[in-house]
Amino acid sequence: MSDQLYQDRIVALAKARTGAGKLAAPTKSVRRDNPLCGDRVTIDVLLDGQGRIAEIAHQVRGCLLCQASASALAAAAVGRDAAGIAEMRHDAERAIGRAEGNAAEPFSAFIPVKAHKARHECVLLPFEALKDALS
Amino acid sequence: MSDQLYQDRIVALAKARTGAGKLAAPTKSVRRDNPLCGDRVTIDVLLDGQGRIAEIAHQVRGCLLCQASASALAAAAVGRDAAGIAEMRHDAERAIGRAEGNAAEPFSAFIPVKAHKARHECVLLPFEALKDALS
Amino acid sequence: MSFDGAAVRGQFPILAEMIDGKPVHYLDNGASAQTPDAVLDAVRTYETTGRANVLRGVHRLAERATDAYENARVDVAAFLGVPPLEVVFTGGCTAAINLVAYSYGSLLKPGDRILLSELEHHSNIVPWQMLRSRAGIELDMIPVTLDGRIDLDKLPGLLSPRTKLISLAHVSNVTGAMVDVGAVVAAARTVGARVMLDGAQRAPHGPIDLAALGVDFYVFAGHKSYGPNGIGVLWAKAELLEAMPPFMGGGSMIGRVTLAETTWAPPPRRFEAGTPPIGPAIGLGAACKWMMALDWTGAHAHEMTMVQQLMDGLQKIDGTRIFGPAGLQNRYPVVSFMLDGVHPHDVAQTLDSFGVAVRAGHHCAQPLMDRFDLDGTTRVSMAPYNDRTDIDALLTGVRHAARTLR
Amino acid sequence: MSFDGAAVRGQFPILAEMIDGKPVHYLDNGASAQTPDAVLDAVRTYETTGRANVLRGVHRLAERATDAYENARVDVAAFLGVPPLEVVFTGGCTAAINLVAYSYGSLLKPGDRILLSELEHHSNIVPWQMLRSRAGIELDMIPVTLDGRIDLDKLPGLLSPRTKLISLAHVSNVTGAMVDVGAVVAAARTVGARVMLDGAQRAPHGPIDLAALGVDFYVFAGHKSYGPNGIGVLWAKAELLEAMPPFMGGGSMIGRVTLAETTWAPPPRRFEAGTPPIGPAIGLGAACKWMMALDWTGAHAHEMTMVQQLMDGLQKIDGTRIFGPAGLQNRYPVVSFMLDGVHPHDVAQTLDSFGVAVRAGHHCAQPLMDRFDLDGTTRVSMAPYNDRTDIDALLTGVRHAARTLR
Ligand SMILES: Cc1ncc(COP(=O)(O)O)c(C=O)c1O
Ligand SMILES: Cc1ncc(COP(=O)(O)O)c(C=O)c1O
Repeated sequence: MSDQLYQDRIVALAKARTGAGKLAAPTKSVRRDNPLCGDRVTIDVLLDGQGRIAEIAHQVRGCLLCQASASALAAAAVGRDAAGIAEMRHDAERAIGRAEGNAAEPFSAFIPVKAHKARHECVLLPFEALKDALS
Repeated sequence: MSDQLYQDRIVALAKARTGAGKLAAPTKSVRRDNPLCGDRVTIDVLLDGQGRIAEIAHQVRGCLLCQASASALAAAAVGRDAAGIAEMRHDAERAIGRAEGNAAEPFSAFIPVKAHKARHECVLLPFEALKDALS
Repeated sequence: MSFDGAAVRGQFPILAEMIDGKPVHYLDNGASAQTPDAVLDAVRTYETTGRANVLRGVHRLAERATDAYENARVDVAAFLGVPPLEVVFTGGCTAAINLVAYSYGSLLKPGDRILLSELEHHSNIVPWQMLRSRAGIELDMIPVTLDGRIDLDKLPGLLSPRTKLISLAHVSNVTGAMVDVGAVVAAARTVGARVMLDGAQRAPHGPIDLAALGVDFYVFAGHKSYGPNGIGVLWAKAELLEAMPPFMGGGSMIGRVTLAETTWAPPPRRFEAGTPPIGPAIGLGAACKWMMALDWTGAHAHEMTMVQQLMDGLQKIDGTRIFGPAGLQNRYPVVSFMLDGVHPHDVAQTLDSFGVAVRAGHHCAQPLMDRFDLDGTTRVSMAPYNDRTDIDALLTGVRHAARTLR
Repeated sequence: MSFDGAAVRGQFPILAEMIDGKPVHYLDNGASAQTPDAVLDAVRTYETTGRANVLRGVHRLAERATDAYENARVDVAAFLGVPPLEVVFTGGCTAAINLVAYSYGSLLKPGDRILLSELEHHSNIVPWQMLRSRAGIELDMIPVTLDGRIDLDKLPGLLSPRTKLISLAHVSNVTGAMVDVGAVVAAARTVGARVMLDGAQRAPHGPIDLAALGVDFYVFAGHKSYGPNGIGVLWAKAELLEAMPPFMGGGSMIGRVTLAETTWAPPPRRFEAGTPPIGPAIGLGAACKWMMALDWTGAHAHEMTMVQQLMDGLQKIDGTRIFGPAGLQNRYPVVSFMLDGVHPHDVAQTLDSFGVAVRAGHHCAQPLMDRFDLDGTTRVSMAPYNDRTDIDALLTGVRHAARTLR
């Protein structure tokens, strides 16, 4: 057994379910599917006048990595605009080895995913949905 | 060099060109192609009242084996009906190993073709055309 | 012949490999099976002692290649119990279904109907949807029972005089259920419909007697049946092949080509445009021969013992549900399950860390997943070379996932 | 890098084999080339250490297989000088052309025109004839010069605003002539037509810079380029692939499948329905890498020296005629000839008895044979592993045929 992937921090992020649910009156709600694995993420956002995220919620029908990523995203997204979210995504990409440099918190939790290319999209799917919601 | 295939008898049959040419007023003229190799045979026959071959001629655009076979056929066909030609074909098939038994003259000349499956059709093509001409 | 699991296993070099320092418990056979020495050797012999193009050459290598290729057709035909000239080599199982959808499909008229089931693999759905767009045919779908079988009780009500073809998975790649072919053929006869079976998941479990089954088309994949990739088989009755126009155009499938028009070669060449997958076909021929030499009574009993062991083991783990037949009748060793609170991908990934290879997800059967509102399943698919240690390793991994991931 | 013919030869195990007690002088490379250890090893490594289905699995073998498959795409892309995502794996060169004829062809309107040439291989004629029957497009044919080149002087007169596609052999499989791609692309631009090259006979002779050529589609075959059977390549510009509907339906090429409708995956997956030819693709990737490591300046010079030796030798035999360019410019080492009074099949069969493998016949180019009223030709097609002893053996055999068969 070399159970490298599901380390405590990822499992904890997923179980925290930060931001899980729906918003009552979202500015935008976007669903994104990963056709290969079937994961589905819906992200609701409420934006302020400057295009910054005031509230965020997500519904994930997907794996633990996708849930953990959505949780991490929700925990760190409030107050950010599209550029700020792009920066966060960059951190997630660093964690999984798709970009150079060190990943900041909380995305460093995803470093164990680096070795599992087939799972990279699971981490990135919530970001895809949020990007659509902000554009 | 193991030049088994082109033995003197086959070459002689081909060069004899027995029956090469056209009939002035054939009862039937049939062309047959082998699409794989491009060989083409046209057989003209003049039939008597009993469906027996009175005269026969062939034009072959094809290889030496096909020419030799057409020559052999023409040399032995006169006086035969469809059943008689089927018997001759059986001899040719015996020679190339497609049927059991010993091939009669002149078709025993084709025994060296037995080992060359890709060339069997070359020997049989004139028979195909003649069969059509008699049906 | 008697079945000796260890001896079978010894013929598959990959099963002796260490993957990251561990032997592999390969239980993803439904996706791709492993390949025995007999197949590897047959392909290598072709590549190193007889490689050439087929059909058109007079030199010795071309003769050897042509013989080997046509002998492979004979071996596949023997495996299916049909005449060799009814066997068409294609690029895969999906390519074979597309061939039928394009070629046989072009003979259908707008308003004609094709009957599928809700448990079909995408490869037996999408080609027909594309035909629907091209040609205005209609699709009907036989529902699936709660235990993952095609619900043949619903079949009569779905048949119409316009139903021209019923195309069904012989064995489901999700639930392992085998369809009752006799019932399908009998129902089809009442309206004159043709029957096609997608044998992708059946062929890896031994010879098939197509004459006895009474179907019209059969397809299967080389790589799932211990052969190479890049090869599949379409079988159809001679009279059907005879009536069908070509699918792809190119070398070898023609009679005579002129700029104005072209005539077609007789089947099977008509459907094998261009240089065929010679090496892969030779490998598949060897795989069929290999399968024919196995004691399938013993192998099947062995497979079903593993299925039972797996189902028993899963039932002891809290929150597991099996999607598929509960019993061992009319099923093959493909078992799907869910572990409540843990996503199938996380189950499969955890299993990988125990050296166990399974598949998780929708298994290219999204309509089935939608129908039962499933996020996917974890699928265990077995072959004769698997044994109880593979199932034990799997159960250990599932228990670990149940303990740590929820 | 410098070219060492003997070293190259040593990498091809079949060339060391005795065929009926004799080494083989393999000069039928245009039909199928031989395959080096590098390719055999790459496929065997996949089959014995990383065999699994691609794209859909999370276990290690599936990751290995997916990596190997996608790396093969990268290697093929490097060989063609294009981005990997523009490379589509198909079942063969013929399958690649059919993909374009079905998919891109479905975007054409009745009355649109496609321009081919009289020297095309059947695989670049018949798919378009079939499209003509399906969709009412028209075909035009560029004539061929007496020395076996596409007569580009006639090109402008054959173009019309309705010409949507010009599809030509990059190198003729009968005469070895290379088309002037620059002239074709320039002419195509005047009417906004797309250009497709059939690279089946060009790809075996080294890397290609497609960006520099400025064409829109390119296809070639694995087995003629030292790779396995059952694999071919379609390259097309991303924007074209993006605009094209799928050809075959099945697993992996979909976005989401519901019973009502289905969405498509982005290219290249959209065009790779079902399990792709994984092993063959990996082999072709290795073949492309192998080709990229060769000194092609040296190899091409070596090939052209053999062409010259062959042409000189044939000219000394009474009654031989070469069909194709007399010089060495803009040609590749494919040489067709006729021996007056001896049918090409008899020449080839005689050569076989001297251990020399060549092809004879129409070479799947019946319209070209009809145009010049030929019964066929004897074709000598060379690869870098051939050498002067192969040509000498061939010339000895031709002299024997000339002496004994007429
Ligand atoms: C010029 C040309 N185009 C297309 C093809 C077809 O290739 P394949 O038969 O490998 O599909 C060939 C080879 O036969 C060829 O020489
Ligand atoms: C039931 C079924 N049908 C069709 C297919 C398609 O086979 P392939 O992907 O080999 O073309 C598969 C396998 O993926 C399958 O399981």
